[in-house]
Amino acid sequence: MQPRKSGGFENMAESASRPEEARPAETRPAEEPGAGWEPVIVGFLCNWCSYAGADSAGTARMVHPPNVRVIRVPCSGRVNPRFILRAFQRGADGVLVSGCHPGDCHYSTGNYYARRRLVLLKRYLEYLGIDPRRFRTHWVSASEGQKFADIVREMTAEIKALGPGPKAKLGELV
Amino acid sequence: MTEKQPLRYAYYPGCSLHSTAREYDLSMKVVARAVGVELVEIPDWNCCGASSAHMTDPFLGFALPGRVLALAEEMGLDVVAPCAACYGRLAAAREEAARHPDYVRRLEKATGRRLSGSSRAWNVLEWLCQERVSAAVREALKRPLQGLAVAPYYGCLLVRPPKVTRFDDPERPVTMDRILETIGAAPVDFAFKTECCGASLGISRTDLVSELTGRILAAAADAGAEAVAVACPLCQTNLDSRQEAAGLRQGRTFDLPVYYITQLVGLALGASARELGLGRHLVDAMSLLREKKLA
Amino acid sequence: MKRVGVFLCWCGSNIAGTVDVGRVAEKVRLLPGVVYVEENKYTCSEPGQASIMKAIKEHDLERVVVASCSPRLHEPTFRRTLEAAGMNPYHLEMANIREHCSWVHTDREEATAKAFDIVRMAVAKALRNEALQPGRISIEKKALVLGGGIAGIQAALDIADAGHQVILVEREPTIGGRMAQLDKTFPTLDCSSCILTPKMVDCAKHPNITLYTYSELEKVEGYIGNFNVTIRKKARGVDEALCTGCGLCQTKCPVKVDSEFDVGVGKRKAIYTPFPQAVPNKPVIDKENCRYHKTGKCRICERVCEAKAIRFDQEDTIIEEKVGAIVVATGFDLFDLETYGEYGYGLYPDVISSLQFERLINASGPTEGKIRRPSDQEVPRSVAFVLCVGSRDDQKGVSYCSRACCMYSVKHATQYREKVKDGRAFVFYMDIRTPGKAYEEFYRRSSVDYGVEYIRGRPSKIYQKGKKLVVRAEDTLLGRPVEVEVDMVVLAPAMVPKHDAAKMAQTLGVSYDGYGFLNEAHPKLRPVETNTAGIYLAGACQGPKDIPDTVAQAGAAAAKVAALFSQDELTTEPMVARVDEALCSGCLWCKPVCPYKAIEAKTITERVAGRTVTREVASVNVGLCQGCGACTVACRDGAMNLAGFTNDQVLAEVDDLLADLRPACGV
Amino acid sequence: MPRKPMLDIERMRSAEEALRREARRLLADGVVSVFLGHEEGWDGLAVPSFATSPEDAEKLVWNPLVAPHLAKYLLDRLAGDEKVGIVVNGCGSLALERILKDRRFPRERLYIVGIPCTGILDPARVADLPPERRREVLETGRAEAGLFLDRCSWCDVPNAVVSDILVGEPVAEEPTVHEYPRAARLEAMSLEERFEHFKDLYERCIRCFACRNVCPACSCRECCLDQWEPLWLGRATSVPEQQMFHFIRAFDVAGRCIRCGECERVCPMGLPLMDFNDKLLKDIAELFGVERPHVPTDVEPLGRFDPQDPDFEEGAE
Repeated sequence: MQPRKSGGFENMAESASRPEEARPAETRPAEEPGAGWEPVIVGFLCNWCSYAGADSAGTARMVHPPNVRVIRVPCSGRVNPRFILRAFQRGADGVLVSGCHPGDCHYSTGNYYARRRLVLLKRYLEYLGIDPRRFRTHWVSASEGQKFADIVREMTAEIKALGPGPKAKLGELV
Repeated sequence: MTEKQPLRYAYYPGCSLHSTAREYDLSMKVVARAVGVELVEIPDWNCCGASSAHMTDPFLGFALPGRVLALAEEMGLDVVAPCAACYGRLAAAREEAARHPDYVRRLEKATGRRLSGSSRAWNVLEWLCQERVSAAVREALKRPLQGLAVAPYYGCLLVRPPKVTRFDDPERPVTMDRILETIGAAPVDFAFKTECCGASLGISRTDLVSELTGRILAAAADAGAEAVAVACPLCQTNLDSRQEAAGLRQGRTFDLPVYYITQLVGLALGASARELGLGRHLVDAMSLLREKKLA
Repeated sequence: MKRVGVFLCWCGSNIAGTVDVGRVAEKVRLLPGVVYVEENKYTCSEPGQASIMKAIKEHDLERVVVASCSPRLHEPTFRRTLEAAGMNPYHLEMANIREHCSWVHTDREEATAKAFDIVRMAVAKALRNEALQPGRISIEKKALVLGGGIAGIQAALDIADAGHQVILVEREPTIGGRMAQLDKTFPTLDCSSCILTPKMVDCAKHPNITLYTYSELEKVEGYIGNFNVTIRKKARGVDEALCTGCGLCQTKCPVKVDSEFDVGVGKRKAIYTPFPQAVPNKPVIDKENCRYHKTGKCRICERVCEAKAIRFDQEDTIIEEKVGAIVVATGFDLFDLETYGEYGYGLYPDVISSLQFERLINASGPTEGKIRRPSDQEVPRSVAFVLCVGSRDDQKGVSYCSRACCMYSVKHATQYREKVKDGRAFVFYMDIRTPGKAYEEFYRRSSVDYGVEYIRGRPSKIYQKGKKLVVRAEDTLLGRPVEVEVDMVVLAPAMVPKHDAAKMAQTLGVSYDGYGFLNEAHPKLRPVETNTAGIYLAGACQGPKDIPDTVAQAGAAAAKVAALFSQDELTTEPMVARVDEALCSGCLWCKPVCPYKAIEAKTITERVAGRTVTREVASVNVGLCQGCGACTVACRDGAMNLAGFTNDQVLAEVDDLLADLRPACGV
Repeated sequence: MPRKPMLDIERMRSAEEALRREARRLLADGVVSVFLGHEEGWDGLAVPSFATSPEDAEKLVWNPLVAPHLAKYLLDRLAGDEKVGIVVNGCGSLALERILKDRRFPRERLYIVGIPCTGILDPARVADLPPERRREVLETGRAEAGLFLDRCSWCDVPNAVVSDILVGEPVAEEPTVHEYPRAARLEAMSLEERFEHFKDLYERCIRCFACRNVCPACSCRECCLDQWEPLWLGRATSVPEQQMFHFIRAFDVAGRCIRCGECERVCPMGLPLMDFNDKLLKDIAELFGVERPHVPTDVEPLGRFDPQDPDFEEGAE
């Protein structure tokens, strides 16, 4: 496993073509995974239930780990399996897809199609050698802030134990 | 699925057919021979576990019949289990194997035998109703049981639980009625076809058993039956041996011979009373037949 | 690259208390495309919004990112701000750094790092968003009501009274539905037909209502405001314009068959009106049983008809109508009682259903209201009423409670005791549920004043013993088995969806639950709407209901239709799917996954190498599309895209978030 | 169990005769303007042939090596409105059905000649035989099971599922319990072993696109793999991009793959590409109760749902 580079912000800043401003004072030395390494989890949340569920967690101040980065989609049915593999390919350590409970879809049936695709995908990623614990799919309703917070907590802990995601093993893109 | 031909079945007599239900065993073999079916007794078969095993330990309750099924799989044959309790346990084991892969692994570890689900259990009624068997019965029919009014009594285990047996309607079964029609007898529809006969209380609460058997016999007699047909050794023993006690409780006298369905089929196929063990009954099984000129 | 302005909100201390907004601003400034960054104490406040407008002008901003609270809260607010500044409102992206960040994290470093990531994803998305325009669609101010039971009648009358045209379609030869079969209604014991038939007549006479009975919906196309519906008006065999409804044909017809209206306990003729108060009071010829249709001989009805209205060769007619809204009021069916072999329905003639009992006690029913049991026409000296046959039974029936059976069985037991003074009425129940105005009182009265005997327990078996029926159950209050001998048993079947409810739902493009009941858009807040805009629900097609609830819902559906018709035009959401026709291969695998049937094939013509070629591509009806995006995933070559959530945008969010790997706290 | 594949040289010879007769008639009568079949190519291989005159029909062959499916060549004939003739056996008809159900060619522009089939050899495996043995196999038809195409081992469609005319006696169809040994073998490995297995595959792939080009389920006007905006697939042949390549290829045909294995047969690197598809076929069968996932249907398995489908919450997985 390769240790992850830190100070990535620095790299990004260099590409932003304003090098003179691009040196944050607090760059850190490279760290070994496990020592302060924090997983990045990409969360695709449907607008009507799960995104709102994450909002409810916020409104109720249910503290949870800061590792999930949310991408809002209208419906879990909008989540193309390619997006999920893309996230892993680009370095996500985990991916979460969450939508309305079956039967509650804002678009009536979108999550049923999503469920077929995601159940298949979940098995397939495992088949390709990606640890199934890195890809989680859940139903979270707008009122289930607690459930959302619990999922994030659980998933973060689990992935922390697993270490960096598939990119570490697959290598760089170019 | 591989077609099994000629018609061969693994035969699982269970304990009853080697003891109290000898005549069931005899008549079963007579019928099989007459319709050209080969019954191969499963070598080294063991107890099905009914009903004490599954009350004690769910795995044991699965493993005993599971081993029997595994033996049948090794023979590459489906199993005919004439005893309703044996049949129920075998069917349940196959169902459980599908739901609990860990049971299958444990069974394999304990017995060294694999269970894949390729063999299934047939009860006698299903077995007799198959296209090929019932056609053979029709063809070999020598002595239609004309004028014999028989109440088909299914008991509790053959049709229940429906999710496991997947056989006939659990409340209003008709398979035995059809078989009786095939052999020329007159099936009598009555409301107590699947009532409990009380067999499991046969030792502890004989008073209740007499009450329960009495209701069944009364319903059959009131519906015009002259005899009862069964496909379960426990039902037979109960209904046959308790008619006097049941009569006392109901305030009437019963005189209903209780035949195994295979005895009636055998009779219709021309077998002798002796071959069918008709002399082994407690309620005289012969007078009625003689009266009807059937034996 | 587009010029992006980023507005970071402190939300007082709500955000700034946990996130170092200043540091986020510093980093955001370095992102590609970002030309302006500003912090505000409250971006949503008037000065905050004014500041956005000012910055748009001064810095020539082309895209705006507001990093503040959830877009579910203030996206509409800031879209209006952009619009006010002369910018397309869909050039806005929001970064939710409050609900998803400052409110749920405690570590300032971590929260700041995450906030930056959230903003940078929003910037990546904003760089790729496009100007979108909402559409406008016209509204045809005419409603279609499906089903002429009490729900459909009430909805039709209410819409018509609001001044709009209504088409009422009923499958049976008459309107009236289930309520017409009932004798009295609980808890007031009003005569059912006395309160229903006037409404039926009103329907027929209302200048705004067009009635199509003996007709079925064939096809629905289009969308809210603009549905094209096709209705099949089945051949009645009778010219409705000429028929006077004298009824002579029915008297003379030689064929007698079981009456559907009397649920098998009475007879009707082959030419018939289901009941004397039918609306319209014009008979139909039942071709399956009509002697002329079967043998080619008879024609008695034709001979006796003075109006010369009989038309044996009449054919179905197809009617096409354009409507702006649809109210579905197709009602329910009853559970198949033969599923319970142990109850002997269908085997013992004196085991009947509640609806059959309803016909037996109805003064205009086959026994003229005298309770006689079917086997020997004797008056039963004792009757058992069995509740929950099918309801609340996971094993054999349905899991839900059918809501009306307790009350109508209480009513039946009471009515029986009224008519047979020395008779005994037993009710076998699991629970008696009386959640309605004056319901509990009615139930109490049945027991105290009418002596109805209640036994708590679901029967396990019913069997015949001589001329009696024996009901066996466990009395769960006494904890003891009971056997009750009665003369007749009445089973209360579960209310289940119409047998063809699923097909109807598919025709309409509305969703239905696992049972087949049509789904409301929201169980609490949108109980009469469906997920398909412009289609509303009334009555038991949505779930079991009694009459008061049905009428209330029908009124509500009518009010929704009236509110829709109060506008001349509708604006549509612009964040919908669209097709890149050059890319589209026309496979149309997007079509089956669309919940709104918004995708159709369209033929296009193009010039290829000097030749004119026609081919099919997918096309999205923006009036129907709700923007779920399911089609985009079914589309392999990316020809189908979703405005506001394009493939490009989502990929950019992923890519930019993970563009470089760093510890989350490494800002 | 499925019927064992076998060669019936006599049957094939008479089918070949009938095929030529039929093609000649169709071309001579002007029913079709071109007839898609096979002709003998280099070293005895059967290669696609496009007969445009009655004389051309004489070149057509039907022999143990007619492995290539022809349906995808229809895409070259999309322009115009003339009719096209095509010959298919059972599996070939599945490829054709795929193109038809994907609405990539109009049925009414086709004249389909179906040939019942008892098995086709894998040309590569035959090529590896010593010359005498090879001649013997092709002349007598005595071929061991290992020489046949993989798809023959589970074939349950010996007769064309779609055709206008069937030449030769139909072959008895036998129900098959479908098994997926390729996926099962990999499933039995550990996560790491599987990862390494596929990583090795990614590393050896030269991304020539032969697998995509031959696939009857890959028929888009413009493949997403070729698009620049959005850039679904980076152009570098790095391991993560190769993974994306094969993932997109396999998952895009999930529910539509006809299990023909042509991708694998044409792979110049000899990669076990059906390892990708076998799993999806298996899971679609298992998860959604699709008994014959390789047979094209009017609505593909991922284009429909059942409210009772397996769920990922509450213990389905």
